[in-house]
Amino acid sequence: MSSSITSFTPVLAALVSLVAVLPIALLGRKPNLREGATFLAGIIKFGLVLSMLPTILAGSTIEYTLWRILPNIEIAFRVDGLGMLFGIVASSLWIVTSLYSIGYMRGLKEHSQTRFYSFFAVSLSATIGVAFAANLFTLYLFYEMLSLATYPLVTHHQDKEARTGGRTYLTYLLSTSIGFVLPALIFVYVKTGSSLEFASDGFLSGYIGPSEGLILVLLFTFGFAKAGLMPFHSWLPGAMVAPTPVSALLHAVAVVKVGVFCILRVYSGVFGIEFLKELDVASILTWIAAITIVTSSLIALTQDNLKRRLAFSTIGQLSYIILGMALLAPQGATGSMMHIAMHAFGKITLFFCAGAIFEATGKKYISQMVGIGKRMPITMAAFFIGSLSVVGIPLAGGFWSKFSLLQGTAEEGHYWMLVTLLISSLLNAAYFFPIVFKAFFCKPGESQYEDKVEEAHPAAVIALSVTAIATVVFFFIPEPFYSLAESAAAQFFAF
Amino acid sequence: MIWQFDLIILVFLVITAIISLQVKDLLAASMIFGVYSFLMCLLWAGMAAVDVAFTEAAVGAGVSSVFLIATVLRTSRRSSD
Amino acid sequence: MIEQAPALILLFPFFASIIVALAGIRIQGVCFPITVISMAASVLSGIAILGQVVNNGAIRYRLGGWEPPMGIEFRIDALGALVALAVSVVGLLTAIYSKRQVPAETPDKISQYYTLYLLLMTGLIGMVITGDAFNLFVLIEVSALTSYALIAMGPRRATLAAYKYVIMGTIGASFYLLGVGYLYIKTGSLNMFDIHEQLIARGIFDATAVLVAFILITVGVWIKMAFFPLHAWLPNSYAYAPTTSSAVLGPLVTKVMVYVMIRLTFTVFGADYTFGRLDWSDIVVWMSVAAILAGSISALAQTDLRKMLAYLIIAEVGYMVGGMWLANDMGLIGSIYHIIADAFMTLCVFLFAGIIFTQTGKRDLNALDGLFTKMPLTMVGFLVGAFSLIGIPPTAGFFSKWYLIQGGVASGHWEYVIALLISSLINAVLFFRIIEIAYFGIKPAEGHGGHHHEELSEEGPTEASFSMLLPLLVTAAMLIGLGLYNRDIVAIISDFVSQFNFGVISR
Amino acid sequence: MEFFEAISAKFNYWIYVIIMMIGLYAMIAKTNMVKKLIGMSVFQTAIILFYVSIGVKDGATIPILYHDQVHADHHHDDHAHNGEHYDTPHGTDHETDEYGYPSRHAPDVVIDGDDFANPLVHVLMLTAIVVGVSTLGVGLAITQKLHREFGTIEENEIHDMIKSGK
Amino acid sequence: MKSLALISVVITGWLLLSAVGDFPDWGDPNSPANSYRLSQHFVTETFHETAVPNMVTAVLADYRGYDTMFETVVIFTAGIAIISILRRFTSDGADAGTEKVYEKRPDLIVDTTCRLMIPIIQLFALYVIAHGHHSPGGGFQGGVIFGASFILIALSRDLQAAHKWVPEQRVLNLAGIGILIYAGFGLASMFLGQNFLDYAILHKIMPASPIEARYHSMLGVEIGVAFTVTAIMYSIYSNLASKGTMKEGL
Repeated sequence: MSSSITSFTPVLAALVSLVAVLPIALLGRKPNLREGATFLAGIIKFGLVLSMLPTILAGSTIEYTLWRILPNIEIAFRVDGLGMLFGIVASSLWIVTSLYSIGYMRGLKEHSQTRFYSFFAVSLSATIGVAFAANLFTLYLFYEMLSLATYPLVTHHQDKEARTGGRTYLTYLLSTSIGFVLPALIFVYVKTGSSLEFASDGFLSGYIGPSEGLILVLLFTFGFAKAGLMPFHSWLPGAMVAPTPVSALLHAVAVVKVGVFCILRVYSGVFGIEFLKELDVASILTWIAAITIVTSSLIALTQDNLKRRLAFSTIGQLSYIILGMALLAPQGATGSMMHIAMHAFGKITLFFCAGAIFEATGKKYISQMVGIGKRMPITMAAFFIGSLSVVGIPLAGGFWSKFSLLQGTAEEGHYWMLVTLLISSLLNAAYFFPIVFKAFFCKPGESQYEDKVEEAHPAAVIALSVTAIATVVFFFIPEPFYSLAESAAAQFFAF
Repeated sequence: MIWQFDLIILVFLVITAIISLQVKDLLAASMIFGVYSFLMCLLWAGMAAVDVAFTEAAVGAGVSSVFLIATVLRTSRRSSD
Repeated sequence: MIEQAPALILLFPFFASIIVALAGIRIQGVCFPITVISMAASVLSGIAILGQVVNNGAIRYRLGGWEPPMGIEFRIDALGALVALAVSVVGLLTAIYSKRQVPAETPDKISQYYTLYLLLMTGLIGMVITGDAFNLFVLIEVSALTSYALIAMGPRRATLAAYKYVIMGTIGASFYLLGVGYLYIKTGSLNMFDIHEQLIARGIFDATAVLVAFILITVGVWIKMAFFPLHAWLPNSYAYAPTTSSAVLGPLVTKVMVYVMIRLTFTVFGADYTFGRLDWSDIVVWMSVAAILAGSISALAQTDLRKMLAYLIIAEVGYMVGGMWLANDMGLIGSIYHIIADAFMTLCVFLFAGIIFTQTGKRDLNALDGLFTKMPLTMVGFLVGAFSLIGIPPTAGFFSKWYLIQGGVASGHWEYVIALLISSLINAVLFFRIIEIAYFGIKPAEGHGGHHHEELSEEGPTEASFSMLLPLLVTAAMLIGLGLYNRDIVAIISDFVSQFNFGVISR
Repeated sequence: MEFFEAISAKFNYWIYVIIMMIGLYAMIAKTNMVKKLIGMSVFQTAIILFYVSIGVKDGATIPILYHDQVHADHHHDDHAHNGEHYDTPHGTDHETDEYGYPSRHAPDVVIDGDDFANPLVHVLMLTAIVVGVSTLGVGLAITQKLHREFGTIEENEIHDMIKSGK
Repeated sequence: MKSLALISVVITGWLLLSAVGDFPDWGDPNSPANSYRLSQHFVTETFHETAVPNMVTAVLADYRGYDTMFETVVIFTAGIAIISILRRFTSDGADAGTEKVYEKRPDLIVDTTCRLMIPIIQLFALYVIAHGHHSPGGGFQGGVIFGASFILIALSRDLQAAHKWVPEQRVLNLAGIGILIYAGFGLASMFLGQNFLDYAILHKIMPASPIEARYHSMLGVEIGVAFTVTAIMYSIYSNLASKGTMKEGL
């Protein structure tokens, strides 16, 4: 077992943005200072996370116990490969997103931006808290915190549509977390009497029988509805009423990835791969994931609203991750963990582009975007790169994650899954490339855009180009993520 | 103490209780309730509970009836049941 | 003076009530300060008692110097000390809260109001600390009479509700009295602990009379605590009473009756009898499930804020009864912890309802239109209370649910667990409906990003006065504190619970 | 006849139940508020009857010591009438408490426990009677207030008024 | 409603009756209630421990004095409760026509009889209060009778006439003072270092032995009770009789 270091850093990393809420709220009247506070917090956060990276790469973990809240249950933090990977993705993307959201919010002159930035910071704290949670209880704590903190962001516009979206959002997330996760959590606690501390090979085996185990797996898998597994997926398209930065960071990266992250954590840390193999749940889970993948991709094809199409694509991509883990094979696990990062960068680029288009032209629908590429070349180029990454075509980071996923299916001999992945990749291509094609190559007549349309607010453009470039960069040097994922996977399968 | 007397008083108690709850005129009901209380205090005196009997005579048969009558005269005398 | 604390916690409000009754009529200004000071003193002695109990075990205080069972005694153990302290703290907070409310709602009866208020406190605290079964009845009547009056001082519908309450409450108290009589005729004793010893010594656990006594006492107490089929008196009483009255009755009366149920069940009859011989826990837990669901669902149907909260109380009573009857230590710990947690949760939301009613003059949920920007502090306090009722960490409500569900899982009563989860989901719906109205206003701002509530924020209600805000915020803070430090409280509770080894009960 | 004896041994327990049920029925079923309250009083007096019946002893008298008994062999007769100071007979060696006062008053008086009815239940019932009359008074006051506000003391009529929104 | 009542009555009745067979015979001296040391102690030891021949008084005012204090509090509560529910200090036109002069001409016979009766009644009430240690009676009974005498005044003449004797303010003071007397004894014993209501210690401030201190303190307590009961009984009546206006009696 790897050595563990006690340090306060993870707590700081989680709490810094929570603390940042204070200045953000106080500086509400002076936008520049307010955004400055946001940036500062983001950079500090990212710095703290990075500062822990070498230790993790060296194969050891960082731990800190904050508070013993219940008899033998603590609020504790532990950083390991998986958490680190997710932490880096979330915290780095927060900075970019704040940049973007400055452009977006100011470009659209949104109301009550202070509230927006405050809750944004809170949700980031919750995200990092989930990433660094050392036991199931802490995980649940921050998971709930995230659900509540994102609600005001989803209902930001306060119009009828936004409220409906917000209600759906809360209904799905709270009912699943309180209805499924909490009882499962307490059941585990009662059965094991342990401190719910994540162990690299699980702590559940030996305490419960196969039937209970199966039920628990399903409870956890569907309970973390942020992962968007069907049939608990429809909150995500509903949540697209949120301002685009929210959709971009939270509903392409933070929130949804928190969902899959929790599922990976529970599989590896609570059940343990070994026990899952005993329970023989691989087939069930993979099939659930596969169905979700195909269905969502098909639905995505039919969507004309760009953000909704992206949302459904996200649902599919999330199921890639779960599928990769459900293979219970090192390669698959590595792939799925890498996919967390790679898909994040790709998808956030796409969302940025969608937002930029909306900001510049006020258009939401794909059918209205014919010929827009001539007017907003940078945006659409970035869009193209992003879609490359999501589809998994070389020259974009997404290729590597998808590649290792395919490897995993092949090794484990799940050929149906292999086929599924390929089909869905085709579908992805089918619902992304027409947009780009229409945007650039259209007959002179049918372009809907005359000269006055310009690129979006520079801040937004910079942000989306940064992520696009990052996507390309990760194709050539996937090293940090790959090694992190591999070390994490090595821990899971260290038996 | 002689249980025959007790039995007779108890029977009367039951009768007065039923009447005071059945009669439509609330004033009459209050009066009969006073009778009920008084029988009750007789019974208790017979059971060697003189203090209780004394109190019941003063409170139950006396003051409670006055309260009831005051209320009846201040509100309405007829009762639908 | 410290050894007199058990009497003082009761005597401070008691003497204060008399003084208020005598002096308050002439100088109405003295009522409020006397009330607050006496309640504060009572809180202090409550803390002293708790300290004594935690350090050196249960306190026995002989009134009149007669040794039990001849005389009446206070027997205060960990459970009693905790609940007594909670009661006095709630009393103090509500007293502070009443500063503006009472002159506003009952202008010509201020001194009477405070007299009754303090007598209610006396009765409730006395119920918690007394060790004598008949004395408990007397104190139940003291608190009952005061509650009738406090409710009947309200508008006409409150008066009608108070009449219902008089009838139901008398039936309940009389049943309890009968039950005590049945115990007395079999054991010849009135002291709770002595009754238990007599039951064992005479070996009459199988007697029909004892069984009937148990049923009578339980049903009587259930009526007083508005357990589901017997709850008819509660909703209107608490919904239409003056706001201060409902703010003190809602949190305390039902909870103290739950305490009485636990006290009688475990001290007088004993866990072995209740869960071993009778083994009705399945039935009662099912009843509590019905109570939880009925309370939550009828709360869902209300548009009147305080009525909704009143129905939530019924659901919460279901929690506690069910938790106690789960017949395992976790369930008992959960329901005892929930007594304290729920007292403060309910206080929080009722204070909020009172503030809203005073500031806006409306009863229904529309009164909350866009209040977040107008009364931010109030809404923050309310948010904590709401989260606690929903059961969101780290508020106290989450941890009481945690222990209760733990008990339900351990005893295999899944129906109870599911009912708890459903009711917390229903609470979530209820309170997020309120939050949405309060945050965004009733009518959705059409179009993209309406500046809806900024515009409203000029006119309309303003933040409540300090004397009303302070209790609300303190309560909210206490909810979080209770949550974070629940381990210590549960440690105290376990002192009480550990004396019944549920493991060996033959079920 | 022994059946009748068996009944007569417990008959007033039977009858108290009957009376109590009459009261309970009235409390629930009657719609007139004063009737309900009368039923309540009947109900409570029935409970008191039950308690008093517990304390009865065959061949026992009222729980008050009468003179000759108090002063069976007590020197100062006159002191008993007006409750002046009792001091112990001089010259007798009765045990005393820490203040040097006699720890038992008139130790020569011997009282047999079975000669007197059980005083405890009487005490309890004094309290119960007072509680009963207090509850009755409050109930009547509420009834008058309702009559002032609704003009009737029939519960069902009041409910109709509220339904019809008056 | 009726059917519901019937069902509950039948169930409760059956429940209660089912236990009757389990009771000891009526009047059985050896029943647990009568033979247990509690009641035995009260019968045999009361006189020795408190010097009060009337066991009921002794148990009421001393052994279970805490109960009795709250019994008095119950009465007091009822009085305050009724005032707070019913009393109307502002005379709105709720009961119109009562704005006239209330001094109605008293009926000669009734008036004379009451004039004769009332002093006797009050004298008897005082006797009952004071002699409660030796004969049936005590604070409650005496207080109720005393209150009844005022009620009789109000009935025979008019509420106003009675008010001349006992105005509302004075009534309430009396009630409060009564409880203060009772609790004062308890508090005094507390200040002297004993528990609440432990009268024995009062011998330090009384020219009496501890036992006699109990005896005399009980007398004082009974007087306190009598104050409260007298006042509250009259107050309840005057509120109920005038529907809270305190103007015209019955």
